[in-house]
Amino acid sequence: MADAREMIVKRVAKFFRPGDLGNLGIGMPTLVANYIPADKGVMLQSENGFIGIGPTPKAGEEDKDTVNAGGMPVTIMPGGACFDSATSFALIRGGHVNITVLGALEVDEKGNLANWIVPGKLVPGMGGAMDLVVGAQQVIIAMEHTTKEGAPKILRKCTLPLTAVNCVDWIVTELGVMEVTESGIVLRELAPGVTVEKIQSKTEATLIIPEQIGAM
Amino acid sequence: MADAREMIVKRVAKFFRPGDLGNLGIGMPTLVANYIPADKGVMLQSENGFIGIGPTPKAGEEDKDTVNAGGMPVTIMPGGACFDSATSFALIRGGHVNITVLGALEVDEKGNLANWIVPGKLVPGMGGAMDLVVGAQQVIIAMEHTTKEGAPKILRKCTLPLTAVNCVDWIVTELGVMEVTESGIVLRELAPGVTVEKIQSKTEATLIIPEQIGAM
Amino acid sequence: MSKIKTLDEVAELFADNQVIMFGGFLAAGTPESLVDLLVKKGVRNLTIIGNDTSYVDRGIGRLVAGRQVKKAIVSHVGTNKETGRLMTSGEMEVELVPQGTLAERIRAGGAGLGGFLTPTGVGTIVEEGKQKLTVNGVEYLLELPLKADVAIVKAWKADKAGNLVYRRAARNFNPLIAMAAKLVIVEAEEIVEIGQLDPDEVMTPGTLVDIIVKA
Amino acid sequence: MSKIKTLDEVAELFADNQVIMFGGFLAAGTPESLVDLLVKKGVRNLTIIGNDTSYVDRGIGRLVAGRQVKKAIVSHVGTNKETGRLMTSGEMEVELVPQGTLAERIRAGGAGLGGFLTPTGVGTIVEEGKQKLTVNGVEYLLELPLKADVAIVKAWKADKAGNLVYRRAARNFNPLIAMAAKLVIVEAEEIVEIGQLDPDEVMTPGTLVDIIVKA
Repeated sequence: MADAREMIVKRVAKFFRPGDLGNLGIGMPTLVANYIPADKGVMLQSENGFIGIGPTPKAGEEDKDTVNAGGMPVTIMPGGACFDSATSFALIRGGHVNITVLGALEVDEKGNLANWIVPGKLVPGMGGAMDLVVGAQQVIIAMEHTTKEGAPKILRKCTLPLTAVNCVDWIVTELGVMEVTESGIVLRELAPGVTVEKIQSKTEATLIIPEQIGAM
Repeated sequence: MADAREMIVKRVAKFFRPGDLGNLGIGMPTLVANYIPADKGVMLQSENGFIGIGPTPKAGEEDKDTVNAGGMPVTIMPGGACFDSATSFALIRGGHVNITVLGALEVDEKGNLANWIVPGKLVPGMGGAMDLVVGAQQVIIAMEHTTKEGAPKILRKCTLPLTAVNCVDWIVTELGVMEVTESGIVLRELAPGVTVEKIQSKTEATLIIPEQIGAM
Repeated sequence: MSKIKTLDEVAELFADNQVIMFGGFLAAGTPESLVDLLVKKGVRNLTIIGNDTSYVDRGIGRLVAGRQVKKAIVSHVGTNKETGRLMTSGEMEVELVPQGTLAERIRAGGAGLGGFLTPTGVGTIVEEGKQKLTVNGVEYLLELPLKADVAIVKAWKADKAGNLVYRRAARNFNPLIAMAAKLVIVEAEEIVEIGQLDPDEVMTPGTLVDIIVKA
Repeated sequence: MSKIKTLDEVAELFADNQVIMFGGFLAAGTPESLVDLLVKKGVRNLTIIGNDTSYVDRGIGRLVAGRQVKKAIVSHVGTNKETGRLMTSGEMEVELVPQGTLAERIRAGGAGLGGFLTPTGVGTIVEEGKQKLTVNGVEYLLELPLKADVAIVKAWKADKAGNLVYRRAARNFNPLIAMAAKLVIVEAEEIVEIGQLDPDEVMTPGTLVDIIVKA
């Protein structure tokens, strides 16, 4: 599973272009930062109030005021900038974030996303997720292809309460890379050793299979 | 006339209490600052972007970036603070300005104010006036009691396009001090040598005359 | 009249049933001495408004754990298991608001706006009970302003006039709540003389601040 | 790829019919070299959005005097007699907007909001053609966001990543327009290396800025 996650985050990292401002969700998306070359000119936003997330500080060098949106100590890169929460979400909602990477409980073929609540079981609150998926120019879902029990998470129609409608642009899993289009979910890349039949068998939505499928 | 203006602005200055944030309009209202004692703890806002308007700088010591809302060089007092225009008007609209002092073309007995346009003749734009009179906790009109031609400016009903409805709290002229209440305009103070009959004769609205009238 | 007060003087100002806005994101930027005071005084039936309910033993989370909160208006409660428990048992009301909407609602409260239109939450359960407006073909939710009786603010530096400077990610909701409450109480790490802060570095003008205590 | 360009390179980016937001309040905080460029290039039929039309011979007012402007969305035109003349003769359209509403409309454009409710202008000619909403018994106007093709921004300091610091009353509309335009061009008095600005003193994050020229 560690390999699956590594494959996912490495692939997601390739979406970033020089000059992009990115926002990485808590959990697996955070790991994407490790695979974006430092010299690529990508800046990362921490929605609690700054741009320019840098590496984790050494033990003993943590600064109580410099933490990420998960509350973990980080550093701020040279060229970073701090701001208040209204400005942070003005940046997000206003389309100034180029890419956001988030996990998902469910995604469907309309690009609907559910990733913040399982009624009666898990009610952590939506935090900044609803604003991020509405505001960011590109929304990339980074997740394992199925639940731990093997049930599909890419559905014809989400069953859980939504985070937003029609917001997802790309889905990256350990099986492949999928683009959400107006016609449905198009399979763009397959992971090594994965066939179209295999990825479809683990996906409830019917994947659109183009003539050319790349290697992930 | 210089004496009239001096009497008006001196009286207006007495409305300010320690800790107040004030905003003075361009023209006669600006002169009010000269009569607020420096040690009174009153701060003045310049709506182009700071709190803490200080005295005019000496010739040669002007700073191109430190100007008031009329574009004139000023200074910023110790304890002042700068901000952008959205924040400046968040302060104004949000009720964080205690007193605003403005001139008027017309005021009426409902507290309606007209002070920004004479259609076809004078169309300078409302600038910050509409926000100021809606947002400030107290709106004080400082003006000469009549037009240069002697026509009343305190009317039963404004004839010019309004700046805002029901916004004026006090009117200070060279003849007296009037409070705008739900019942109408109450005469609170008379200038030296001015009688009730005289001020009423120069006022279209019917003044409410209380038992006690103070000396201005 | 000095704005600098002792914690004992400030304790007098807190009361049951108050609506309190607090600065902080998880525990960064929350005035811990003022929370100590609220815990110690034991005021109850509070409505708290801020980003999250932090942790059981840190920041505003301590008020939740101590059952002092009647209602929380926040964007996230996942780090405080007591919030989840009290919410599920019905002992505490929780209004979950998207973080950007929450920040903007507080800003609107402080800025005298009657509300704003946001695309966030359209098509989700967040839209329940809210007016929807379509502008230029796009659907928006009308979200309403939030205001409070008291704001408890954490600053890095304050001058004696109340001008505030925040540091790094500890800024978060602090400048917003300082505009939106009747009474603004600041806990500052450092208090400096008037004139020691450059007007351009001030993040909250002193006229908004009523009281300053030393952290 | 460096954000620092020459005025010649920037000249290529201006074109007839553009919607241009400009920083400045009267003439303080307007990028005069960029206005020079617009005058020199002679682009026409512009829509300009900013606080005021300044003076005939200073700031954005020079574009008005040169008949380069089709429409101005501003709060004040009283200091530029050409604006009044062209407005009266019908040669230029002027939309007068209360200053706080103008600032908030630009902010809304940059912040992805669909509009906001303000009490300013209720009961005046400003409300003509606008939707009115009553919230909690109070009447508000629904005001809509403003966006632009280009923002011309004046900064005091810029680092090479585009992070900006403004000075005193020259800040005004500059940080707002830097959020609300597709292309953000900054004229800076001083350009410093990355790392020379403290993250807490930055007033506009560099990711918003496309191009920097030296004043």
